Amino acid sequence: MSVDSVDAAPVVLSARRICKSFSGVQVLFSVNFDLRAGEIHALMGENGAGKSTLVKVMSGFEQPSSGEILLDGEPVVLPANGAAEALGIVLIHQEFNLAEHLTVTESLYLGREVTRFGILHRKHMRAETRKALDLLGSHVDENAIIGTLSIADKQMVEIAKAISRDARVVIMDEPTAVLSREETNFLFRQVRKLRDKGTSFIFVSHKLDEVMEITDRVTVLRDGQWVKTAPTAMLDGESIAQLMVGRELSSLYPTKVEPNVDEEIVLRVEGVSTGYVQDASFEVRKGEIIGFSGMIGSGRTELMEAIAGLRVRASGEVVIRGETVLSGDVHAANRAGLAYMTKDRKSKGLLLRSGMMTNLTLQSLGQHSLHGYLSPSSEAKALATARRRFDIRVRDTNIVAGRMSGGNQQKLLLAKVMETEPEIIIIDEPTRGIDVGTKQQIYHFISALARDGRSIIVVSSEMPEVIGLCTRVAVMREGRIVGVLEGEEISEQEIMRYAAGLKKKAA
Amino acid sequence: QDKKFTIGVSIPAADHGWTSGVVFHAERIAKKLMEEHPGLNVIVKTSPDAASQANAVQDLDTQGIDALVILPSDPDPLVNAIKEVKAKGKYVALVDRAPSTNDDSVRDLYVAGNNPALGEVAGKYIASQTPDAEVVIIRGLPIPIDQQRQDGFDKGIAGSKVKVLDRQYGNWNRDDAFKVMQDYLTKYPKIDVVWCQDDDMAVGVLQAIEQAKRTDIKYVVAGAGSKDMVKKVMDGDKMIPVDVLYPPAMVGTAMELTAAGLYDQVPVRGTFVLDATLVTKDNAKDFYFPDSPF
Amino acid sequence: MSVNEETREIRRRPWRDIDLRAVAPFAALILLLIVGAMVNPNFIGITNLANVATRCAFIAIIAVGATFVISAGDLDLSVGSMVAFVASLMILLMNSGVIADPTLMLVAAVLFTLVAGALCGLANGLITTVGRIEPFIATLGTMGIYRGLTTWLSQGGAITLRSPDIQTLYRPAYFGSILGVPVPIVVILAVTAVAAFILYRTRYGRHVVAVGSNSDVARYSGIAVNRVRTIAFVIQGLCVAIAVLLYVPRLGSTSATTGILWELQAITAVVVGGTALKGGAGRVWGTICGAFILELVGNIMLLSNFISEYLIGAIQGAIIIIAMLVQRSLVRKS
Amino acid sequence: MSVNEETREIRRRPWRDIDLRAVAPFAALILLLIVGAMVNPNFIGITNLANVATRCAFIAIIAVGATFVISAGDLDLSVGSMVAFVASLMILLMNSGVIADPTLMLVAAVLFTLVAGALCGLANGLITTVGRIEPFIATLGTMGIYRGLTTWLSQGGAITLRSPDIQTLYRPAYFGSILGVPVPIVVILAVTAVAAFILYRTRYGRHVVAVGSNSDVARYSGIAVNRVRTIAFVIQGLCVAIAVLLYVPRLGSTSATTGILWELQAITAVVVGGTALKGGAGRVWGTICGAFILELVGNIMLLSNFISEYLIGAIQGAIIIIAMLVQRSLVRKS
Ligand SMILES: Nc1ncnc2c1ncn2[C@@H]1O[C@H](COP(=O)(O)OP(=O)(O)OP(=O)(O)O)[C@@H](O)[C@H]1O
Ligand SMILES: Nc1ncnc2c1ncn2[C@@H]1O[C@H](COP(=O)(O)OP(=O)(O)OP(=O)(O)O)[C@@H](O)[C@H]1O
Ligand SMILES: [Mg+2]
Ligand SMILES: [Mg+2]
Repeated sequence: MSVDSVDAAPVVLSARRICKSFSGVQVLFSVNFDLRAGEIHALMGENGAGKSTLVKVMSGFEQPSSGEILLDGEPVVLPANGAAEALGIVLIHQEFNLAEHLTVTESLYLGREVTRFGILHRKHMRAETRKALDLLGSHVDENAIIGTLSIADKQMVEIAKAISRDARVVIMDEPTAVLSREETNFLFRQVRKLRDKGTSFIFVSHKLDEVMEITDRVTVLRDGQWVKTAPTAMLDGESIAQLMVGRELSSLYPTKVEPNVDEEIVLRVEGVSTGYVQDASFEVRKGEIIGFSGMIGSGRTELMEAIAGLRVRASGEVVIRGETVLSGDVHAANRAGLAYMTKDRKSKGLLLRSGMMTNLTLQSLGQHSLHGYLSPSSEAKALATARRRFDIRVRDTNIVAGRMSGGNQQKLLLAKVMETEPEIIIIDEPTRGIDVGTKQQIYHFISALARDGRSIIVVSSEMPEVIGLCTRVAVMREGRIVGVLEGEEISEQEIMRYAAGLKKKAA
Repeated sequence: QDKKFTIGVSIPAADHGWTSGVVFHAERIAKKLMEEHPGLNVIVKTSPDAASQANAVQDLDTQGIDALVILPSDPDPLVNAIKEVKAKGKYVALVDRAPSTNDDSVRDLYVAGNNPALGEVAGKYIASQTPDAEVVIIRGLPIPIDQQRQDGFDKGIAGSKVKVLDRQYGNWNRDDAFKVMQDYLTKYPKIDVVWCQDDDMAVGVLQAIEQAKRTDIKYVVAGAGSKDMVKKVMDGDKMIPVDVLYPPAMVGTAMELTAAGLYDQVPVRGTFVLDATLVTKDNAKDFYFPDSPF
Repeated sequence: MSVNEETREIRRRPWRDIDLRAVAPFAALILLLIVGAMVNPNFIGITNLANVATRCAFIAIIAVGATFVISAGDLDLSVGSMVAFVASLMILLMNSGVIADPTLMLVAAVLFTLVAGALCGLANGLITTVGRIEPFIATLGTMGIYRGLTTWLSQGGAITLRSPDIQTLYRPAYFGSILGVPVPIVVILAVTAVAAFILYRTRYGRHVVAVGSNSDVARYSGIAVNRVRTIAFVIQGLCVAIAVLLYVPRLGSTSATTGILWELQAITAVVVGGTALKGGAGRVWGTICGAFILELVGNIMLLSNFISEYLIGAIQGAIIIIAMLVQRSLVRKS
Repeated sequence: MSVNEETREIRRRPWRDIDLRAVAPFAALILLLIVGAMVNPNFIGITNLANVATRCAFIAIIAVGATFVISAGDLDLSVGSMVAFVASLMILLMNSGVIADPTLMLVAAVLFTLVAGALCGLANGLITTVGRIEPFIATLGTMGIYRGLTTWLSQGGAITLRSPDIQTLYRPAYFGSILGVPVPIVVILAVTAVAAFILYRTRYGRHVVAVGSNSDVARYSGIAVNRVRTIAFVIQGLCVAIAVLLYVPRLGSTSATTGILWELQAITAVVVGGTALKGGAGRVWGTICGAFILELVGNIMLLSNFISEYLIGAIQGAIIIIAMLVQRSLVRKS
């Protein structure tokens, strides 16, 4: 199976003929995987290909149905109680694995608290936590309660937790899905440093550029089967994409269509302030796709939630299609035709213990009911349509949302918001954790919506996405809109300059 | 008459008919005494259980009482609390329920309701009216006074051929008594007499019998002397031929004796045992108080 | 890949899972029926089972309401005292004689009771949601309030329905039967069917479950979380009112002790019926099964001849634990 | 980018939140003290306040244990009947006279009580964790069992400590004082201090909170979830035993009605003290503050002479709700 075995470092962790089924549904088919000492090994594949499942098996969070895991060539059994961690294998979960009530420090040290004479050495743990966070360039307070953090910050905590464990093998399942380029750079710096000291990494990601940039080898899975393992240098983005999807990808982004200058203004935001966001004003025209860029914690989410009525405004006005909506009134915003898609799908987006249908129609039950009485057949039809439209792939139609693969959850969430048929759609991180193939589909879908006369606000940490999709881009920094770029101005360097505060322009 | 005294009265909360009668009479006599003696202040406090009654006694003490009248919800656990008050030289009148050590170290006056007699009178009546009756019993709550009544009953029927089929707890509660009676009716094809020890429970018992349309039950003996049951006796109801008196008004008696002791300087001491009178059609009107809540 | 083929194969599995969990309380029920039959031959008689079913009506109907509240992630401890309070109000109204005609009076009293129950529920809901107080504390507070008001209304004693006309008119509401089925059983079934319809087939029912399983997700989905929770409390209040409508004709009187600890029994029925206390899932039919189980356990105890009356409570507790263990092992084996 | 500047600014935020939330119960307490002082001048006397503090000992100590159980995401409804059961066992042992020397007997009885409490807690823990039964049901079952066994031990009556020697010897454990401070208050403070230490300063305490917050995360972090939960129940049992050690010398006797509804009071104290019933956060000091608040409300009722006896329950309920609203508005304003 292995393509190259020349001058290879010894294999640390390997999976041998791993099969995995969930209540009778097989999701991994005799997969082999080798991780060498001091390498960064990318694991790629479409949504639902089985990447997360494979890394969970390799870190003891799931037990394989058959096959074995070898550590330094010796078979090991890894029960799901931290045994893998004791052996130096840590996993950064795609869906966070943090207890909401604990503080950052407590989370970092959970299960391996440092004590002195049986008493928690809190000062020491706090200091170490601070150090770990600083290394990643994260400003997260080490005393903050996890529940109060934004998901980007939670991701940073997960990463800090894993990296601070002096592990031999660090497995990262889409760690950068919610990080901006800046944070990603910090992370990569750390990863390289550790790799040079001999730590091995498995890196699961849908971001091809990142894979090309940092990994040494790539393994591709398709539909639960091993497809190819090759040195990254021998591949390029396109060939990886092709391996994953099994077909050639045409251009990722659709052609931009700029709305007419005299097109109706459907959303007017004037001087909106919340606790953190200050005096934000902008307008959106019918059929326009506008992007919002900025660093983690620049206040984009907070602003959008204030617009959508999910958060009370301290001041300012929001006019949706001519209708002024009150602060904190979700219904008014919804009725006026505005919908907001959260990026925090786990705690704000989906009912993890409910099935696809319940989730899909939750926001739009009115369409499936007569005088409040639900019509299951209408719901089923909607689900069938949505699954086709958003390519939601599950092997088990009755699966609860929490057990779907990350990308498919994201698609379900997008489908759920689209079910309400909004005129104005705010999408926070539209393609978080979505594979290239589907990404392309979603971009074309958004573009089609805009051509249809809908307006879309795309909040994204992925700059190429904003650049490729939007005709206007607003950049936020420390709670303010510091600049709005149009047409030719939209470029990575320009956005960075605003985001970092090197440049400022009145909106 | 301008001497200022404060009497503290601690009684159980109105958690069933009989105790509500106690509260009613305590309040009534308190008002009456305060009218009779302008300098007198009577504070009535109710408590749901022994532990909080111990607290209530302490709180009354804090308010500076000269005498304590107490009807303990459960006597033994309250002995210590009562002794604390007594040790400060306050006058203590104990009503109804006696602790295992019931002497001058605990109280000055004891107005006793006669729990064993309540059972015994009922037992004797049943033994005399229906000497070979098969009886089912509905008990109250598992506390000592209930046990005393049971023992009294057994003494009352001793030597007769009265047979006790079953005894179960009805918690002095109508709804529970209804259930227990329903199940008795299912369990025993023939029941002659029901002794349910308390008038509240008799309400449920009668409904259960009526619902089952059973005619084998000759009559029900309850106890306490609530106005509803006394009325039935007075009206000659076949199912309730008698009632055994256990008057909640005894707390008022104790309060009056206590006030008399404070004002007339007559040392009222010792034990007053009230009879467990059998209320029959003939004497029922003497025990009928239509405006009592009980 | 052949998605369809897979789909078909899979569809059966989770159904088995779900079914077993919903069926488990009924399995425990059957087990109890067998035990009961062994204990006393009278047990499986129609009369006895009808008696048990009839008298579990109060708890069952209240528990149906509690299923809503618990599914929405809340808790209502005030239901027992609410029964006492609403029943007292109802009897006082009927005793007041404001309407001379007994039938009209009864109709007015029934309507009044429903309104009173709904208002009590509304109060609970508003204190919990608008006041943002943990439902446990909020309803513990109103439990004290309703019970206290009842004690005050009754001056510690009983409140008894006086008019014999109304009494005769009203009696069949508990003691009567429709096509041979006692009225309370009919009412239980009707209430449960309506509740199941609301919970499983209406928009509101979906919202209840969504709010109970994750109120943030519900909020982000545009659901008026506080309204959904408040309405659940109102439904609970209505269920209490219906229970009162059956309770009053039974003994024709209430006192400050009416309904003591019924809240605990109602919650137990809900949990035994398979609804999790953490919210997010409601099983209405399981709930009435749970109420029936609780009543049966007491019934078996009383009908058995070999248990000391002192130990009944202990055995009852043990049986509940064993019944739950049986349920668990059933679900686990699936 | 000025990362540091931002950091400093943010860092203060969550701290302010936490503090106010922890302080809120104490604010409610102060409010009550003011109300009490207005109701009756005797109220703020040292004697009265010491009395109140002393007698809240039982509930406070039990509630400290409940804080562990609730933080770990469980619930224990059996504590009230556990008090009755363990106290009965203790008195029966002392009455049995197996050891002639009263001092030795007392020491043996104290040790025996602690062991008995721990075992009762262990039983609860094992049924809940190993049996995988909802703690609500599991402990409702054991509640019935402990209460039933007590009724059986007492044969429906009371169990009273007989030996006067032991009684005199033991009396100071409740009525005595150390450096002028009543023993029960010293015990409350000691128990709370130890509990706070365990919860906040030891690894086990961390694990309790982690398990209550998200048991999956805890399990994946190598924490033996079931063990942590079971130990929390054992701690609860030990706290009950300590409460019994104070209870027996005070009343010298128990019956089947001892400790009825204490579980509700203990849980209320915990919640009033700021611990959420959903688990994941424990506030031990808040808990004893909560217990003190509950006892104070009762005390104020008793000392105020203008409230009808019948309305006490209602006013008590209303005060609890108002106290919580005050807390809430305080936290929200922050
Ligand atoms: N606990 C589970 N129970 C049932 N099915 C599961 C479970 N976990 C994963 N699956 C299924 O296994 C398949 C593979 O999922 P996995 O999460 O490994 O995909 P992935 O490659 O990580 O996808 P993504 O890129 O979207 O994260 C999916 O069909 C998913 O629904
Ligand atoms: N300097 C600061 N002072 C106070 N709060 C801050 C500061 N920086 C960030 N925050 C907090 O961070 C949040 C901003 O995050 P928000 O999610 O709105 O930003 P974002 O641009 O969407 O970034 P992310 O990618 O993290 O979602 C606000 O809720 C705010 O409370
Ligand atoms: Mg994945
Ligand atoms: Mg954001």
